[in-house]
Amino acid sequence: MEALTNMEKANKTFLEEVSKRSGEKLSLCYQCLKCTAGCPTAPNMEFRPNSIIRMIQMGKKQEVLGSSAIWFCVYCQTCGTRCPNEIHIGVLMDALREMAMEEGVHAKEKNIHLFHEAFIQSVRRGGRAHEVTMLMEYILRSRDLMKGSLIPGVKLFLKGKFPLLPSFVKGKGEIKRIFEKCKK
Amino acid sequence: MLEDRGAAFGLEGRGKRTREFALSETLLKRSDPRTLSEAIMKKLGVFICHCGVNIAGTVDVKSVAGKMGEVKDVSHSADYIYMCSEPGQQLIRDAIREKGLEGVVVACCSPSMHENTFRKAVKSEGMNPYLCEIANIREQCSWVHQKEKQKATEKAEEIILATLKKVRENEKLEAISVSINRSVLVIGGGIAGMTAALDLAEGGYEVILLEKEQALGGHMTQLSKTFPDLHPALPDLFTKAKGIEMHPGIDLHCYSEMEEVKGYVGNFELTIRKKATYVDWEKCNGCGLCIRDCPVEYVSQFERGLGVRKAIDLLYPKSVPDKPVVHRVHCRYFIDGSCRKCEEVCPEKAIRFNQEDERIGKKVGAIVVATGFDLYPREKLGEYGYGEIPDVIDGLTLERMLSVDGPTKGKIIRPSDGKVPKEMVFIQCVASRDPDRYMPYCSRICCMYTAKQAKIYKEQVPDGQPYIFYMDIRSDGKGYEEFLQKTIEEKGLLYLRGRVSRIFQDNGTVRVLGVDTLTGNMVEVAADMVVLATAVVPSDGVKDLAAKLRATVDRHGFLTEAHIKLYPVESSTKGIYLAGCGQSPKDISDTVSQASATASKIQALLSTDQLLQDPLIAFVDEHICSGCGICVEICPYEAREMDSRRGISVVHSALCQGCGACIGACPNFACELRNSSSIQTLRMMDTFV
Amino acid sequence: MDYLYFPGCTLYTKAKNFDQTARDCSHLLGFELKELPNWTCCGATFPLTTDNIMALLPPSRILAKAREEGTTLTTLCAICFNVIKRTNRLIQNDGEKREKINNFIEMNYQGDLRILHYLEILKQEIGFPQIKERVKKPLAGLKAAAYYGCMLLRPFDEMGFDDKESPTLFEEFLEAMGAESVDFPYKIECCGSFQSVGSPEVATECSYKILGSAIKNGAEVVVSTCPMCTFNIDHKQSDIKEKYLGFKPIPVLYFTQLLGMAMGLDYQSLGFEQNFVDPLPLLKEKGFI
Amino acid sequence: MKNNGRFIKRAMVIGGGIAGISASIDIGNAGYEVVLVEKLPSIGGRMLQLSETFPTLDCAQCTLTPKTVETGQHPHIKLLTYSEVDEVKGKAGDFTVRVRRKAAYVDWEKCNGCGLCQEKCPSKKPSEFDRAMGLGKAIYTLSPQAVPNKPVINPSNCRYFLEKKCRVCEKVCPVGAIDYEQQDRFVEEKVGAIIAAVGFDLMPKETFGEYGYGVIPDVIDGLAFERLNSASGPTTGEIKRPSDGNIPKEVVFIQCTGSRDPERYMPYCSRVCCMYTAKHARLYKHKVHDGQAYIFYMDIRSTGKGYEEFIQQGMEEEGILYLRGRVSRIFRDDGKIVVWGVDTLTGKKVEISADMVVLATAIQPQGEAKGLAQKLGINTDDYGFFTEAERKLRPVETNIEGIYIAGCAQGPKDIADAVAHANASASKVQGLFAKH
Repeated sequence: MEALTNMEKANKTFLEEVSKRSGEKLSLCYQCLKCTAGCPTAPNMEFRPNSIIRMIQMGKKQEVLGSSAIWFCVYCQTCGTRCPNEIHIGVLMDALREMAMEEGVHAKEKNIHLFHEAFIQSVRRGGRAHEVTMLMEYILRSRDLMKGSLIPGVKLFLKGKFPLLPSFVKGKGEIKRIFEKCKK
Repeated sequence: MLEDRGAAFGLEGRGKRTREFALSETLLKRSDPRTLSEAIMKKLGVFICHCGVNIAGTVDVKSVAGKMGEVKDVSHSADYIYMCSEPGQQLIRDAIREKGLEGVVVACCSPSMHENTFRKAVKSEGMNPYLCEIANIREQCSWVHQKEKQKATEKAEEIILATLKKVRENEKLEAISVSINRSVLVIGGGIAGMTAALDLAEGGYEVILLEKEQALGGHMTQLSKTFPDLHPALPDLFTKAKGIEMHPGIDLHCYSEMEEVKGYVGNFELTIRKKATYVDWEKCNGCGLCIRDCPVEYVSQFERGLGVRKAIDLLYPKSVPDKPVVHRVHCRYFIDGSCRKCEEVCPEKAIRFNQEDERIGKKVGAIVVATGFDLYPREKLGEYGYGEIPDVIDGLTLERMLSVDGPTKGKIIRPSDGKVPKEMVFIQCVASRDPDRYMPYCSRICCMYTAKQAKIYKEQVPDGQPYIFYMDIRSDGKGYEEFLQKTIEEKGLLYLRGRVSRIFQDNGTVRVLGVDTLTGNMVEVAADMVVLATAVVPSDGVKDLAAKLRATVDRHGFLTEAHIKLYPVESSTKGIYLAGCGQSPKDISDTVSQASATASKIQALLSTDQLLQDPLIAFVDEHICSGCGICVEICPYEAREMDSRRGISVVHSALCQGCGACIGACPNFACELRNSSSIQTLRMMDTFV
Repeated sequence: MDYLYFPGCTLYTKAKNFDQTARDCSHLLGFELKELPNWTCCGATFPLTTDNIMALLPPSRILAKAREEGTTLTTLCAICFNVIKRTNRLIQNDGEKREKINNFIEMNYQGDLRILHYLEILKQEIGFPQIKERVKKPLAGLKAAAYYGCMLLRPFDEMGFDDKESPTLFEEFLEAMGAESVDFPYKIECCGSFQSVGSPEVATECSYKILGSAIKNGAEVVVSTCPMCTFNIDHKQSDIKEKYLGFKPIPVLYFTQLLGMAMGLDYQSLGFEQNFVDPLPLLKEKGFI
Repeated sequence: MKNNGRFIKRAMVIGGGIAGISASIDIGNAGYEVVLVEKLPSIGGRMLQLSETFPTLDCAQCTLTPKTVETGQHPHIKLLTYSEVDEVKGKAGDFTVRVRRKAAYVDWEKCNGCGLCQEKCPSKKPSEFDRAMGLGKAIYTLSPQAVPNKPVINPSNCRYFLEKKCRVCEKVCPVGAIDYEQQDRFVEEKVGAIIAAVGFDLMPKETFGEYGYGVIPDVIDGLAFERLNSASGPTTGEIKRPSDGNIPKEVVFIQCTGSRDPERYMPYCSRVCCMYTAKHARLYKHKVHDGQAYIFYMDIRSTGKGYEEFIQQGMEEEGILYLRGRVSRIFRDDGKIVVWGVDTLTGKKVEISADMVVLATAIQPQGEAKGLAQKLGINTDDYGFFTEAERKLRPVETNIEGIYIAGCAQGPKDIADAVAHANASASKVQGLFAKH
C-alpha cells in the first residue's frame, strides 16, 4: 500500500509540469478509456494510456517516466482524434519522453529511446537520416548486436535499399549549427 | 354529510334476495331473478379490442366476437384494432344509436386504463355510463397466456360472458356530487411547502401553512450557496418567506403540528396543535433583548452541534417569523422556577410562562404533504468514525461552516482544534446505494453538493487538496456536468473512484483507507478533515403523519405517488398531494417544480365547488342491518357510522371508496356494493366454475 | 505546371522506387516535380511539446528555403507530409513561434506556402476523371486495398486530408485507374511505425492485423502512401509468416507504381525489384505485364 | 368563466408531447380554455414512439393513450395539430399568436377517419416515426390511436405530387375529403399566457463517424430500439436487426454517445440514457433469453425514485454486463459488427463482435426551438434549450411575463420530471390568470 498524500504533496508539481509542457488539459480526463480502446500499442504497454494520465494526476512521477509505455506510443493520434476532452496523448507521451531523457530516468525499454537518439545523431551528421549509420549507431548504443533489429537492416541492404554511403547535404554545417544552437 | 341511502333505492326485493342467497343455493334457484331479468331482457353490445397485437396476437378475437354474437341478449358484437381510438369509440356510439343498446361490455385492457374513456363514450349517446363494463382480457388474459393461444381464447370468452352477467343486473347510477371546501392545507414550511403555498395563494385559494419548527425555510436555511450557479441560498429564500408572512391568503402556523385529520377529498377536518412558545407572538416586537439576556446556552441542532443557542431564541438570525421560543427543557424557570430574565427585560411583556399548547380546528379541501428530509442519523451509521472522530462531519454540518452567518462565520476549520484543514476528504454514497447495510437508493444530491463544497473549500484554502471518493459521478441536471468539469479543471479536485474501507484517527490526522479503482491502487490519505455525504432519508414522524392522512409510504418511509410517471404528485389517497423530498430525494429546482405541480393539481381540483364522486360504493339494507357495528370497526376509510336514532349502520357516501371490506364483514349480508352485488358476483363466478 | 518537391530521406534510400515512379508519372501527367536544392531531413516527427523548438527547425528550414523557390510544395512520404504541413500551419498561425523560428534559422518565412500531398495534386489539380482518360492500361480486375495509415489523416483538424473515420480519396484514385478498390476496416489503423526497430513484435502484430483484414476482404494487393508503413507491412511479412503459419504474403505497392503501370510505363522502370513481396507474379497473372 | 374581458384568461400550449398534454389538461381542468398547438398531425409526442417505460416497465402507449384521449375529448382544450406558431405579438394577458395550419391535403371537416385512403395508398416510403425501419404510406396518421384521427398527405412521398398521377386516395375516399389544392392557412389566436413545450430530438446519426452510425444499418439509436421493441412497431415487438431481420444474440449498448463530450459534441449529460439503456438491455433479455447484452457506460446515473434498484435488478437477474468506458471504434467485418472497448476489470482492450449496436445518442433541442424562442422573445442557451428565469426557484418561468416553459425543451428530463415540470408551468399560468 502506498500513502497517497505524501507523494501527492511532492508531486502536485508533476501534473502541473506535464500539463504545461504538453499543453494538454490533463485534469479534464475522466477516464472514459476511449484512448486505450483504440490504441495500437496499448497491449504492449505495462501501463495503458488512460492509466498514464491517471498516474500523472496521482503524481506518480517515477513510475510514469520510468515506464516503457511512453516509448511505445507511435503517435498515430487515434486517441487524440476521438478523445471527448481532446487530450492528445501522443503529445503527452512526447513531453514525457523529453522529461524522461532530461531526468535520465532509465526506461525499461531503453532500446526504444536509444533508437530515437540514434536517429537524431544520424541527422546531425549528414543532415539526412541514413538508415545504415542510424542502425549502426543504434546497435552500438543498445549493445545487442544479436537483436532482431539488425536483421531488417541487413535485409534492406541485400534488397539494395541502403546506399552504402550516406548522401550528404551541402547545408550540413548549417544543420550542425542548428543543433548546437538548440543545445544552448 | 350523513345520509341513509338504504331507502333511496327501492330495495325490498333486493333485501329479500340477499337473505335468500344467505339461506341456500336451492332457495336462490327457486326465486331465480334471472327469469325476471329475462322478462325485461336488455339489449347488450360486446366490443372486443385487439390492442394491436397485445390481445389479438394471443386471443382469436374474431371467433370470440362471433361466439358473443350468438348469446341471445347480445344484439351487437364487434371487434376492432384499437377500441380506445377515435374510430373505435365511434363504433360503440353508432351501435348504441342504431341498435338501441342498453348495456355495453368492452373487452380490452385493464379498467384502470380506459374505463373512463368508454363510459364517456356511451354517455355521449345518452346511455348511463354505469351500464358500460370492462372485461379485462389483456392484463388478465392475453399477456399472461401468450404461450397457450387456444386456452387464452376460451378464457377471454368466459371473462366476457361473466362480465355480461354483471352488466345484465347493473343499475343506472348517478355520480355523487359533494360540496367542497376551497381552502388548502400545506404541511411543511420548507422550500417545497413554501412554493406550493405561494402558488396556491396566488391562485386565489385560502392556504393554511403548517411548520413544525418555529420559523420557515426548512433545510435550505442551513445551506451556504447552491449549485450549479453558487447563488447564496438565503436572500431568495427570505423574499419567499417574507412573501408568505405578508400574504393575506396564507394562514401561517409555525411551531405547530398536525394532530388529527378526518374527512375526505374536498372536506378534510383538521386539528392543529400549536405548541406553546411561552411568548405572545402578537405582542413580541422581535427586539431580541430576551435572547441577549438569557443566561442558558446549549448546543444548537440547527448549527449541527457547531454552535450554541439560548433557552429563549430564534431558530436562526433574522428568521421568518422573527419571534423567539422558550425551550422548556433548557429554560431555568421551567427547571427550577428561577431566572425569569427574559420576562424582566421584555419591553412588551410578551413572555407567557403559563402558555399552553393550543388546538385549532380547520376545514380544507385538499392537503399538500411537503415534510422534507433528514440526513441519515449519526447514531445508526456504525462506520467511518462518524460521531467519535470530531473532524469527521456530514455535508450539512459543512454547509453551516460555509455559511457567513454560521457558527464559524463561513470559515472552514476543524471542529477539534480550529485549524484550517489542508487535506480534505469528501466521501460520497455514505449509506446510500448500500442495499445490504443501509439504503439501496441514490440520494441524488450528494454528487453535486460535494463538488460544490470542494470548490468553495478550494477557493477558501488555495493550498489545500480536496479528495473526493465517489462511485459514479451523477451530475445529470441542467448545467451540472458543465459545472463539475469546470470545477475539476480549475480547482484540481482529485476524484477517486471507489468506496472508503476505513477511517481512523492517528496522531492528529484522520487516516482514510480506500482504493482508486481507476488505477487499482490502494490509497491512504492522512486527512485533516473528512466530510461524509450521508444518505437523504424522510424526516421524522412522516410515517405517523401518513397514517393520519391514510397516505402510503414505501419501505424507506418516502410517501408513495399514485403513478411514478403520470401522477407523480398525487398520493394514493384522493385530495392528498406530495411535494419535495418527502416523496423522494431531489434537488431544489426539481423540488420547486414538483411543489408548483401540486399547486396546479389542486387548483384544478378546487376550481369547481362541486366534486363528482364515483357512486360504486357500499350501501346498507336497513331491513336487515342489525346495527352490530362491525362494519364501522372494519371500514378503513371511516365511511361507516352508526345512526343511533335508527340503530343501524349507514354509509358515508363521500368517504366510501367501495373497497368492500364491510360486505365481507357483515354477519347477515346487510351490506352490498353498487353494481357488484353478491348476486352479480355469484353469477359471474358461475361462468368460471 | 511545376511543383516544388521534397523527397525526404527515405525516398533517397529505402523508397527509391516510390520517388522514381512519382517523377516519371508527373511527366506523363504534364507537371514537373522541382526538387528542392540541399533539402535536409524533415525531423520525422512533428514536435509535440510546447517548448520543443528544436524539432521545428528542420522542417521550418525546408519550408523557408522552398518559399525562395516557389509557392506550392509537395511530398510523397506521409510522415514528411504530416510534419511539413503541420509546421507550415504552425508558422502561419502562431506569430510568437514564427518569430522564434525565424531568428533560429536566420531566415524570414511567413508560412505562406501551399502544401499538397502528391495524391492531392492528382485529385485537385489534375482531377481523377482526367487521369481516367489518360490511363493506357486500365488495371481492370485488380482488387487493390488502399491503406491510409495515420499520418495523412490525423490530426484531422490540421491535415484535413479526407474524412477522419471513413476516407475515400485513395479509393477514388484506384478506381480512376480502373482497379477495383477493396474497402477494409483497418485502412485507417496504425502499422506500428518505428516500433519495428525498438520492439518489432508490436509492428508485426499491427501489420498482420492490417494485411489480414485486407486479405479477408478480398484484396490482391495493398497500396500505400508511406515508406514507413510500407517498410512494416511489406517487409514484416517474413516475420508474420514465421509467427502466423498459413499467412499468405500479399504484395504491397506504392500508389505511384500502380499509376505508372496504368499510364503505360515499362514495368522494369517501376522498381518492383525493391518491393519485398514480389508483385510480378500477380501482375503477370492479371495480364498487366 | 373567469374572464374579465381585459386580461385574456386563455392559454396556448406549444407542443403536444407528454409535457404539453399534461399542462393543457391541468389548465383545462381548472376551467380555462387552452389552445394546444402541435406540429405533427396528432398529439402524443416522443412518448408515443416508446415501447415500455422505466422503472415500472409498463407499456408507454397504455399510459399515454388515456391522456391523449382525454385531451381530445376535453371540453376546454382546442387542438391545432399539424400547425406551427408563425408569429407572436403582445404581452401577458393579451398575446396574439398567428398559427400556420400546414396543408394536410385532406379536409379534416369532411374526413371521418375511416382509414381507407391509408389502406389503399400505393406509395411506401421509410417512415420517420419508425426511425426509417418500417415503411409508411404517403397519406398517413402517426398511429391507429391518433388524436385527432385525421390523416395528412406527405407531398414528398405522394405519387400525385411527384408525378401527377395516382389519386387513389381521392378515388377511395367515401366523403371526398381529399383536396390536393389545399394551401397552408393562418389562424390568429388570442391568449393571455403561453407555455412552450416543444420537446427534444436526438443527435443526427451522421455525426458519429467512428461508430459507423448511418453507414452500418445495425448500428441504431435508442429511439430506433424503442420502435423495434414496440408491439406497434415495424417488427411488432420482436427484436430483429434491421439489416437482415435476424435476431441479434450479442447486443452492445453504448451510453454517452455525443453527451458528456465537450470537445466534440455536447458537454451536458442527457439524463435519460442510463435508465433507458438499462431498460433496453432488460427488455432485450426478456425477449432473447440466450442473448448477451453489454453496456458501455461512464457513470451510471440512476438518480430517480426506484431507479437504482432497477439497475441492480438488471445486473443481478438479467446478467447484463456493464463495462465502464467508452468505445473507440465500431466497424463492420464480414457480417459482424466489431466493437473496440476496454474491459474495465483487467484494463485490457476487448474486441466484441456484436450483431447489433444501440447508441444512446445525445438529447438536443428540436430544430425549431431557437426560432420559436426568438418569436416568443425568450432566451435559450448555446444548444437551444430554453432558459429558465432562475435555475432553482423559478424553473418554469422565463424572462418574459406570461410565457412559461415545460419539459425537455428546458433541458433533458425523464417522463416523471417532465410531467411535474409541465404541471408546474400550468400552476404558474393559473396563478397569473387568478391574479387578474
